[in-house]
Amino acid sequence: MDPIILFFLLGLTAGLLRSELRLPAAVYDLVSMLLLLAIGMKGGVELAKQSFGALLPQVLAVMAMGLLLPVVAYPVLRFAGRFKRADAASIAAHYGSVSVATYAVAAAWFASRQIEFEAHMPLLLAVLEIPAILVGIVLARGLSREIRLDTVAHEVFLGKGIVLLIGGLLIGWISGPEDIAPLEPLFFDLFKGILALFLLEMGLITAAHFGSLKRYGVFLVLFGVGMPLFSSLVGTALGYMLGLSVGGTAMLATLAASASYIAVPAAMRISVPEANPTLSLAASLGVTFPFNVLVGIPLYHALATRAHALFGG
Amino acid sequence: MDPIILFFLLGLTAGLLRSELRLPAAVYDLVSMLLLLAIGMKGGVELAKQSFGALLPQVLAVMAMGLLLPVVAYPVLRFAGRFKRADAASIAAHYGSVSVATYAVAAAWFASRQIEFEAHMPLLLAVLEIPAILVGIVLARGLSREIRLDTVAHEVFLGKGIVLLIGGLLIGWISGPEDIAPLEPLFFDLFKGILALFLLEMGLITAAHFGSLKRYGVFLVLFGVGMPLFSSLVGTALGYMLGLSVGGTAMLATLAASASYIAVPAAMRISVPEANPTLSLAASLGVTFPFNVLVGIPLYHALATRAHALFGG
Amino acid sequence: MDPIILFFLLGLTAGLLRSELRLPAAVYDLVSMLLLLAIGMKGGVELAKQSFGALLPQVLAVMAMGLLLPVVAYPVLRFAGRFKRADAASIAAHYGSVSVATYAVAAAWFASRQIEFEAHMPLLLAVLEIPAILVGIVLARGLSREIRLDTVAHEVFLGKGIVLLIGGLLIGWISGPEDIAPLEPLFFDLFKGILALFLLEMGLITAAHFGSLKRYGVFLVLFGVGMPLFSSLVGTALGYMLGLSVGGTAMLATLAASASYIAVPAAMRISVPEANPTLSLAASLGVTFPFNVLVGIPLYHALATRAHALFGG
Amino acid sequence: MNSHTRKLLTIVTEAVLESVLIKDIERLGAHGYTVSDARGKGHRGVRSSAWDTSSNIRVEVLCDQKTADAIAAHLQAHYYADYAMILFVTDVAVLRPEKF
Amino acid sequence: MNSHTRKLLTIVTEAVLESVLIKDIERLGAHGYTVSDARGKGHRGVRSSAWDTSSNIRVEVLCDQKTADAIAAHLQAHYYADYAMILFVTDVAVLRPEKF
Amino acid sequence: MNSHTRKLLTIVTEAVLESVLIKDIERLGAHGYTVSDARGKGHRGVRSSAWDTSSNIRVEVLCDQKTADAIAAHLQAHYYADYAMILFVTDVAVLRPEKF
Ligand SMILES: Nc1ncnc2c1ncn2[C@@H]1O[C@H](COP(=O)(O)O)[C@@H](O)[C@H]1O
Ligand SMILES: Nc1ncnc2c1ncn2[C@@H]1O[C@H](COP(=O)(O)O)[C@@H](O)[C@H]1O
Ligand SMILES: Nc1ncnc2c1ncn2[C@@H]1O[C@H](COP(=O)(O)O)[C@@H](O)[C@H]1O
Ligand code: NA
Ligand code: NA
Ligand code: NA
Repeated sequence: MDPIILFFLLGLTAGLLRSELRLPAAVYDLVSMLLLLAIGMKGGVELAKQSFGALLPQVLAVMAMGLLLPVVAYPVLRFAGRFKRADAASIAAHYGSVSVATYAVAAAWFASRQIEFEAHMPLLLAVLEIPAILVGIVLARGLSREIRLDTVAHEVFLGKGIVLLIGGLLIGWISGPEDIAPLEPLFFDLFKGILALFLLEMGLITAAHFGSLKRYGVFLVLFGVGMPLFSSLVGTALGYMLGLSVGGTAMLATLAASASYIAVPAAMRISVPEANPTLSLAASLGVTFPFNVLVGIPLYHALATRAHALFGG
Repeated sequence: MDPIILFFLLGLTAGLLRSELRLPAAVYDLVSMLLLLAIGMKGGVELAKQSFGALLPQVLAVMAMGLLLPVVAYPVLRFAGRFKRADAASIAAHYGSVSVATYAVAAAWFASRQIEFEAHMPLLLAVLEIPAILVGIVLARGLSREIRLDTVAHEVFLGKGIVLLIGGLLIGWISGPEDIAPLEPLFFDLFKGILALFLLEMGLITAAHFGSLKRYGVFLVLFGVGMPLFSSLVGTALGYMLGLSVGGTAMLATLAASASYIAVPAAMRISVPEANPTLSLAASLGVTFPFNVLVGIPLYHALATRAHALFGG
Repeated sequence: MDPIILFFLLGLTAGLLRSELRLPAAVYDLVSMLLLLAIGMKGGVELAKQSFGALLPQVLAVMAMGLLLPVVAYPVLRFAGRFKRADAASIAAHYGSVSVATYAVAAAWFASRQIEFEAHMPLLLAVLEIPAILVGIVLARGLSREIRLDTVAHEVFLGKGIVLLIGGLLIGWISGPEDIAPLEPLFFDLFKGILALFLLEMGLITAAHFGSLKRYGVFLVLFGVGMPLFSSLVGTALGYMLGLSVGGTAMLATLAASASYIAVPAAMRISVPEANPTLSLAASLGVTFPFNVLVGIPLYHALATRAHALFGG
Repeated sequence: MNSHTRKLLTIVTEAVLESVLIKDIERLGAHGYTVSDARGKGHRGVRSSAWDTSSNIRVEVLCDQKTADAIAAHLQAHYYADYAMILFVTDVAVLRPEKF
Repeated sequence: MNSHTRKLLTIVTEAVLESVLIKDIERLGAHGYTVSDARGKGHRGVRSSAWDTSSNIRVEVLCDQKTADAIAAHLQAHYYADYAMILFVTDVAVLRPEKF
Repeated sequence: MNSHTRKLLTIVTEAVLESVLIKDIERLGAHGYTVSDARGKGHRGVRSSAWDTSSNIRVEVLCDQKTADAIAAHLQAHYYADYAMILFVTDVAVLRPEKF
């Protein structure tokens, strides 16, 4: 099994056993900054080789997916799950957006199996972060004027995650491979080790959210597994239609299946405060993240392979 | 002289000169986490190659040593040193356990001299951390019921150090060399640099404990030098009897001679609160750690070489 | 453009847009510690190859420059700028001292262009940090007795920056190239990546000081650009007279042109408290640092090239 | 020491509120504030400082009775329902009353 | 602001006690607590926050008189002898007395 | 709880002052102090804890009236003019008056 997964399990176990083990907040920040910048730069370097025009259709299609998924999730949560409007909207937003950690784990999983995927995926990752947030707010508030758009926009576009991811993309794009080379020892060579540390902390955090799961019961667990499965189908279909490679399709499916636990919670807390944050985090961190990391990624890859085999690609 | 020792001396000097230099707590945590995980993983990767059964006798013998050493130290402290029962017990526990930093310095010292030692030493390191703590508690409390075993066990087995060391061992053991490879840039290539940072902070901390030494006088200094010398003899003898290589014998002697300053102090503070923590830390950090790092390690290696030469090995 | 400059611009933009992006204090400390140690060690390793005697004249000449520059800056600030005596003295001290970040950026810029410069530059960097501070204090206080020399000396010689820089120099000098090798992965291979992180934070800090610029108006901006230009001429002349290479001359010009924002502010705050720290930081961080990094360094190199071409060298 | 009494308003709440809260506090007439990081537990459960959305801040505002009341009322109206937040007021003596 | 007075119990002690202390505090009837990191000096010498066994925490408990007394008595009985610890109580005004 | 009142002197000021301030406080008769990191805003503008020269500390001194007055007077005389600093005093109840 990939050692980074073992790091996640180590953190999970330590957390469940109530060990004092904990990554200091500053270290967690450093580690996530390095991941975001590295992912962005890797993608940016590749973008340098492509024409932005060619990517536009993909960007728009993926954006549309980001708008669609929460709209699908919402009624399920509201009526099947009997959640309050704000809670349903907030959870839906989490699942319409993406998890950078899940992307990183998938990238590592693909790399260790020499599975190629389109190099501009980090761009799609960045693109997917935001639309779902706006949908979530509208679902909770309606299209009323009272939405403090300025605060929302600030939260969304200037949040740490987006700034570092986009910033990394631009830096990689402007610099190109040669100039980036001297930064590789820190950002690329250490990548997997840093990801391991990050997953150790993710395990600890996940353990902390298992508790709240008990309280919110079985529906949340079912949703936390069912929604990513559904989303991965959408992602696979879209990836296929966009003519992505098998790896690219699998990665898009993974992005679709992943649920946010940084950008969206922060934005929702400000824009839809009446939504209970422990609900959405219990689902995305307590169920969906471990499911995707332990089971989902290989599954989505199999799915993509099957799709390309069936319809020929 | 090895630069990592110079880092220790730099920290020591800066500390004694009351410089503002200080590693932020978060950085100290990160650095020690990386060391513990790296040592564990290195050992685990090697364990993968061996049968656990073959190691069991060594594990048990070393555990016995961990139980014995504090029992020897206690009367010396209690009667020759005239320490209160709790203090004698607590200091004894520190010297029965081990110092990971001392192990790391020894490993670096051996490596730079191409001295081979058994690859499963990190396992023995982990094994040695705990028994002395239990002995210390019993020495202080007797075998009374009032010992809150649950708290003690939690403190001991789920303390940060043990979890990371054992966790690293398991991760290395399960993954094996190939899978660990991508993590090497962070955990193995940077190891010595990170150890240097750690020793810089150790120097600062040591300096802070010199002060209390004055107060507790000469006996503590004598004990802080005499005890490791005695323990190293026990370690050498045991290593020889267990059929370890010269390097392995020297490393076991070093482990025996090293005194804990993380796991044990934390556990004693909770389990034997009436023991004065500054006493034990003054001895283990103010005397024994610098002695081992500056003088002890080469000495113990010479000792092991001599032993193997004398009795043939 | 060099990616590290892009990191600076990313930080600057994020800061001006009021993004939440921020390096945790502990991470900033770690990053700056690594830079100081690495610069020191790199220089120390080279010093090992040279006789200290040969360097003495250079050290003294550079020290003299560090004493001269603030004396030149003071009257300009006091009379042309109409600053209070304490403020003029404090700002002058900032510009007589040096900025390690500027040195690091220049070193990277030179390296990427295969421009050689004398390897003992870090020594001159260390030498330049201090004299200006003493001059600044005297300019503000006169040679009165009331100066708490002990506190000042402590602030100046035991400040974090100096201890790490000198410490690194000594460690590199004592160890020499072979022994340092195992530390290279952390201190040298990661150097540029770590510098990138540092510049990201520098951008954020610079943005924070733009605000105060508005308040203190145009003179500060003019001084923040004019003073480094003048200092670079002095540095170039001195470099040429000391027989430094073109690269060395350019580097000395850069050192002369750079303004301190760590050692001096801290020392001034204690020794010349009535000086307003936002004034001097607005100039050195808000104007001079970005100017040197974006425009100055290439300019100073052109200057040095021209000088050597004109007078032959 | 001839001192004057003022109110020290202490708020413990979610870290995500920091920027919004500070805007409110200044708008309501406070001349300053002090913020430090904290963790804790209350009716909304454990909030450990490791993880940003679940970490707390401790905000102190030294001000006169009127401002303290205004801020307290505002917070009660806008944040109590949806955020982990507590608030308490202490009488303190200060040297420069005009400053607060 | 129609407020009610409660007690704010502040404890400064060794970081190693955090988990134990919190258990005690809740068992003795407090509805919550706030913890922040600190360093300092007292009869047991300097405690600088860099190093875990020598770092301090600052614990605040907002509660009624009875609970405050109970906690204070408990801490005095169980920890004063062996641990670096101080404790002081302040009268504070709160808006929702039922909460504490 | 048979308690005694003492003064809690709280100082929020620039981090660079920490070592100097502590020397003064002890010289003026305090038996201890507690320091924690903080950020904030006042008449001298925003002080965010990220950056050392612009970060704040929060110092608490538990002592008797006389010491509190002495420290307050000393700080006002030596630091108010040049440093970002506020200071306030609270009445608190302690168990071991002899300790402070
Ligand atoms: N009784 C209390 N004493 C001290 N701090 C409290 C208390 N209740 C709540 N808090 C703090 O206020 C935060 C929010 O409280 P709550 O809204 O009750 O969840 C908690 O996370 C604690 O840090
Ligand atoms: N007089 C005091 N004022 C403020 N804090 C104090 C005082 N005495 C002790 N402390 C704090 O309480 C901790 C434990 O105190 P002690 O038990 O006296 O060592 C110290 O490390 C300080 O942080
Ligand atoms: N009214 C206030 N309430 C709470 N804290 C304050 C207040 N005024 C100032 N401070 C704190 O004291 C520090 C110095 O204040 P000043 O000297 O006014 O700049 C600020 O950075 C704040 O942290
Ligand atoms: Na998704
Ligand atoms: Na030992
Ligand atoms: Na200069």
